Amino acid sequence: MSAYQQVLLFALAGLLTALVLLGIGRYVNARLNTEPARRPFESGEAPQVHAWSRFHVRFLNYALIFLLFDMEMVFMYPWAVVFLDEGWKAFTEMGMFITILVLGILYAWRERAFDWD
Amino acid sequence: MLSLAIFLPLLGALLILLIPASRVKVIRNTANLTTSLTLALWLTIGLNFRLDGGFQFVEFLPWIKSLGISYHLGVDGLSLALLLMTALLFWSALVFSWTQTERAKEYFAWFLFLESACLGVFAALDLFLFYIFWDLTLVGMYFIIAIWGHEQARRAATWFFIYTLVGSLALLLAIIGLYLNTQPLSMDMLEIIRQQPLAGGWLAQLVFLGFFLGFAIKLPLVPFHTWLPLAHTEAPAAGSTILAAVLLKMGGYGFLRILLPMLPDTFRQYALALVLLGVISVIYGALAALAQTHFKRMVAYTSVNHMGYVMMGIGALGVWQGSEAARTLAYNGAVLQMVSHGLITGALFLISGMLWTRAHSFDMDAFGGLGRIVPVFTAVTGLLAFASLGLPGLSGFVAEFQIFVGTFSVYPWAAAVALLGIVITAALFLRALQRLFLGPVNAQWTGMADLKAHELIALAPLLLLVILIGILPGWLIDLINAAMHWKGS
Amino acid sequence: MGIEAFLIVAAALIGIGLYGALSQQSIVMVMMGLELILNGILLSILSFWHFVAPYSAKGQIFAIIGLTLMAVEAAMGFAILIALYRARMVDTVDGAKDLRG
Amino acid sequence: MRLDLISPLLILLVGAVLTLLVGIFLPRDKQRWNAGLALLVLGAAGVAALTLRGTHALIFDGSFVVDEATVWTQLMLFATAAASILLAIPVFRNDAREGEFYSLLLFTVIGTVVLAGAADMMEIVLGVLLSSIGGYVLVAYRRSDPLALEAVLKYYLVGALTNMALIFGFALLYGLSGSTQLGTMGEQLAPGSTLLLSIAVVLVLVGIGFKAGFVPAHFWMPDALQAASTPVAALLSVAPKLAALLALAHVMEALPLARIDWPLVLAIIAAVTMSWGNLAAWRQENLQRLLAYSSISQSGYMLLALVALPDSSLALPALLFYFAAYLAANFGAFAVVGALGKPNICDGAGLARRHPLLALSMAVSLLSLMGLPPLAGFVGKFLLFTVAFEAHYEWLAILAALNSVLSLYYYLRVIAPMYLQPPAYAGKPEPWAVIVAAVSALASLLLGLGVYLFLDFPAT
Amino acid sequence: MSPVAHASVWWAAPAALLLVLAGIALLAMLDAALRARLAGQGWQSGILAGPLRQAFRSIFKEFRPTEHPDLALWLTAPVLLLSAVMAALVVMPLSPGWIGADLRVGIVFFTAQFTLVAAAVYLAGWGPNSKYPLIAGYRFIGLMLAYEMPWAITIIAVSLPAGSLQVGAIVAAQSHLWNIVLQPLGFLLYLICALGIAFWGPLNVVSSSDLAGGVDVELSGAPLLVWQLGHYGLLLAVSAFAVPLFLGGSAGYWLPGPLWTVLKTLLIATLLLWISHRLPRIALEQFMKWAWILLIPLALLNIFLVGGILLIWPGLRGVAP
Repeated sequence: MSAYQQVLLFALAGLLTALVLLGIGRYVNARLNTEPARRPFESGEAPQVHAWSRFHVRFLNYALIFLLFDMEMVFMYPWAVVFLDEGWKAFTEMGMFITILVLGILYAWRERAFDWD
Repeated sequence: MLSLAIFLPLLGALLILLIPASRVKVIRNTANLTTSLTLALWLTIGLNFRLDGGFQFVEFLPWIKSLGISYHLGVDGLSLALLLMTALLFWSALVFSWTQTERAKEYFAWFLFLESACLGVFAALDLFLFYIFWDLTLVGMYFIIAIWGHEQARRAATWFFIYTLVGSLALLLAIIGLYLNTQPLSMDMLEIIRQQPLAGGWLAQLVFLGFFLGFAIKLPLVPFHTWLPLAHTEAPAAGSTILAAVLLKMGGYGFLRILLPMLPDTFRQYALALVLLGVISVIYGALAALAQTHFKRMVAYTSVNHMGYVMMGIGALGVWQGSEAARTLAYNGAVLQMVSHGLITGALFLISGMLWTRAHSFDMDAFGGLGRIVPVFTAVTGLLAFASLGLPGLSGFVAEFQIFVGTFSVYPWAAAVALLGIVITAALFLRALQRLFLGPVNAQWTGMADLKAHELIALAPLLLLVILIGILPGWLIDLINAAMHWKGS
Repeated sequence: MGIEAFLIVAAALIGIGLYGALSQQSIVMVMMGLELILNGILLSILSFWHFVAPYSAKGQIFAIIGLTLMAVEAAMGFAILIALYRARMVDTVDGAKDLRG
Repeated sequence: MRLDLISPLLILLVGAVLTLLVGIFLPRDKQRWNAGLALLVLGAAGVAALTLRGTHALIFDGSFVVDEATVWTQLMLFATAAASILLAIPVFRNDAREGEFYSLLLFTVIGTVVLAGAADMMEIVLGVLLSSIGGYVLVAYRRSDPLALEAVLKYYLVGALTNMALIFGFALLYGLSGSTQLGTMGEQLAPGSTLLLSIAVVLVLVGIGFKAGFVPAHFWMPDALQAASTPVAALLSVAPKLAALLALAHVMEALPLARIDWPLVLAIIAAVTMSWGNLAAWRQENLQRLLAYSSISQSGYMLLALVALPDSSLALPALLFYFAAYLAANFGAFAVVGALGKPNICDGAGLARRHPLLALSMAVSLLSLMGLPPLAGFVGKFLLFTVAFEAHYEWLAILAALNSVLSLYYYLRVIAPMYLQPPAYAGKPEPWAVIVAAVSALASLLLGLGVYLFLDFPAT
Repeated sequence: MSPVAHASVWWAAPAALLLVLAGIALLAMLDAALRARLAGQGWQSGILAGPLRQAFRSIFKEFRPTEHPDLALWLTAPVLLLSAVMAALVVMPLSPGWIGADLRVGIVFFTAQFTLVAAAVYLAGWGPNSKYPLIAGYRFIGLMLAYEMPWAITIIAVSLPAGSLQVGAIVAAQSHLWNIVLQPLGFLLYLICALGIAFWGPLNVVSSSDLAGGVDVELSGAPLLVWQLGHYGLLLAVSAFAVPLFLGGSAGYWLPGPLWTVLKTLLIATLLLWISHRLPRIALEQFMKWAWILLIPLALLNIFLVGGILLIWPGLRGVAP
């Protein structure tokens, strides 16, 4: 059994538990399908537009910045592994990298990218 | 010396650019002074030219060493004859433009720019340099036609530029094709003639084709002539003059200076075709001129006719048959015809300009009986018409006669057919003279003024030379003969 | 498992992504298609690394760079989308067609 | 690790960050100092690049080349950036984001420098990415301009798709060879599978073609260049092109000729590109759009040098010289366009009367683009034709010549009204634009005459 | 490189599952107890049994779908959440050797599972085609974006002394100095971010009352039960993982290693639950903003502090210099 098969087993354990519970629930209960119960919360206010078509542009702002900084982590993982071997050189390199990124945060902050408009 | 003589007009142009546009008089005087000085300079060069010396006044400066490109100038008899004619024609054209006021500053500047370019073409001994000057003439001429031309000037100018650019680029490709086969790499004309890099093979054919296209469009030879009537008709008088007298000669000069000596074997293969095209040009040009009622367009078509003779002569020379004497005759005739055509047709276009300034019309049917109103004008036009149709005693005759004799020994039929061209030309000129000057007086023109002083001054040297060459051609033929390079050293 | 299995998955991802990128109207969906393509490419790079040249880490670095490319490009797409949406209230490719010729 | 070999890059990087910082903290009314700062940075980087002349090195694990060609290209890229900064000063004066513009421009230039020196696939991908990202933002710098936004959307979509093609092509090459370093890649290329190799090469060509603006990835160029502000359009029509073509040269040189006849592929692309660009330019009225198409066709000409790369030692110098000629001519033209304020052809009417210098600059620049002697463009084309002949691609040279004729037509459509028609333009051109125009035109002239200075350096 | 250690027995996963379920139950009781205590109620026997009773009741309640839901995706959400939690815990050692799989990229794997959590929450918001859950889903994405980064950077800082991403190595590197001593700031950041990542307490934007219950509002019956299992499971996971990262893993006197791990986990979990109940909820946007401009720079500062310290005093490294 390889390590990743073990990973798979763990995930399967969670999955099966959830499915079994759902299955029991389904088995012991008839599904309620009558009209009032199907109404979303706050019944009386039937949705005019399908909720999925909503465009939440505000969140994209964060998504955008996140994407960029997420990449910084991608580079940090390998860096962390070799950090002790490379010593100050690695420290400086990552320092430069991070400095530029922090400036990016600074810029975004000044541009009010984090304010909820 | 040569550099100065070539770039003096350019200096004049730059000087003019510094003068405020409102000072028309100063500008005009500066321009005329420049052309006069240039002419004087070239005359000095001519007087110091030794008839036995090959290329003289040579200037050589390495330019792009790794590519074998140099700044190489020099004159022999062939180029000197054309250079002198060029300097003279520009002088005349600017004297004629004495009264030019519309955008005078740019006008004179462009003309001087053009003069430098034209002089450079005839004096360059490096293909790269040659090509640079060659293309610069296009720019100058484009602006001259486009800005100061008649109604359809812009179309004519664009058409002229694009058409002749096709020729230029063919020329450029041919130059590159030829040049890449030199060993060591060289753009130097004399060096290439010595090396004879392309003795045969398909590339030689291609290169020949390129050169031919470039020169034939410029000359122009009949299937490639269609840019010419429009450009000549729409250009201002001085522009037409330069176009006909100088720019067309660049084509003939190219044949003699480059194509013939650099690719003699390939040239021989195609010589018959060239003669044929020459004959077709002669006949076609004459017939087309005959059909015109527009004076300027008529003169333009006679240019096609006259340059056809040149091509015929060069073709007969390049076929490399017949006696030495006959070849010399054909060669002399061709060059002489170029000079003579420059003088005669240049003058005729100036005349057309004078007609335009007086009547604002080129339609020959609208005139009549002008002989009684403007006698001097009539006399001058008559003289030029006779010179153009080849009347003995005038320069046209000497040139055409030599071409005929030279061609006859190789292709008698060609000479015979081309004679027909002379007949038609005679007919059309006589008819033109009759329409313009004879017949009942058209009352509309009774107030027309005769030639003014500056117009006479502009025309006088041209007329004198036409007569002089007609009577005493010897000195010019000697000069032309000093160029021995067509023999392919 | 041989390299073929990985490459087949990669090819499938690229194919689906290409279809998505070329067939969708919504810009977000187009970008998703592009991301799928890049995922396929990354998978192929990594399988090349593992099966062809495991002796050097270049394949891994290449993949990381590809990943970065994906992120930066997606961020750029979002930025353009936001700007476009704010200026025009449009979020489909066909909505933008003023520049012609 | 020799940091001095990438000192221009480091200077630029530090400078760009510094410019951003200053842009953040400088008060609004003093933000134009940033332009000066950016120019200083470029100057310093240029000096640093000059000291590298004559070196020949492959650094950072074989991923970055420093040789004559890259150093010259770097210098040209810096000149490009400096010229567009000069053009941008009046355009972005008092813009809400004036200070950052210059920083962004510097970042874009860094991308092109990386691309120009790339000797490794990853480096190329990075360079393409970095310069594109900057380019996108620069095109739509005025976020309220819907046209610019639309243009940037197209630019982005084409860019994203072609970047995928590029990285996929490189992935295939990596799979075939097991190396991302170009030189090693060529040596280790697995035998057989010519089809796969061809697909990879085509994909890479599409990817780099996006930056260089040749068919089939040229679609973004007319839109982006029309909608962008003039300095940005000028920058984008020059800098990425030079860098991408040099990168392409590096890639192609690494591919063994015995396996794939890449000069033929490039020749076909060159033929299509120049004809397409020239024909499409014929009917344009908007000057920036016209120049964009002209820029596309110029890419086609430049490819001639790449076609001749295996057969002619002159090919690389020819390419570099053409870069310089193109740079001067294009900036001359764009500067005039900028001075007129993003005009159509008709807006230039009669310019020769109002501003002879501007009209002359335009004429000189366009005629240089067309290849008229004695301007730099002519010498450039002469060299290109020569190397094409040397590589026995005569047909391509002939086609290029015919294309020059085609291009003359639409260049005349721009020049002629300036000289022939009554004046239409009554504004007062920005002095910076006039200076850039005049200097560029002068450069076009002097480069042509002083060509021997350039051809001195040994072919790399 | 050291070979990847892993439990090669088939019953490791079921055993872990049982342990996790027990832990979840424990946490639920703890939660109920704390809530009752802070609400001023006295100890009652019902409090501890409450969660169990509720769970039992949930299963016998019918599932009440909404109008036009994306049922498949909606029901995927709780399932995904629970299996992501389980998958994340595969790299969690009870004591050296007692680990599902000690992957070489252990901490990367662990943090990567939280992308699935984000997906699960978003699906839960998306599925019912209802306003409040959808908003809650979006909110969580925003929160996740803001908190995952400082969290991950903090975790990366933890791997610095070990020079490895392997959890086993990280634990081993703390044999003479726990990371909580070496990087207290990191520990603090970890806890704060963990609350956000597991959406508990003040950072619970997912099932918060200002959205009428958020994603929970439309869930009912067995799916709700699974969802809540997952939610507690998240808390368990982040608490448990703090142990190998900061608290020296199973290290401790007298008691056997696994027991130490359990005790430390419960300690952290109690701390987190206590914080959850004590701190008031603040507006989401404030949290996000401060995460960006305070937590991330702090996390970066932390990593450089740790790096600098390790370079200056090589003796503090977990591995031989």
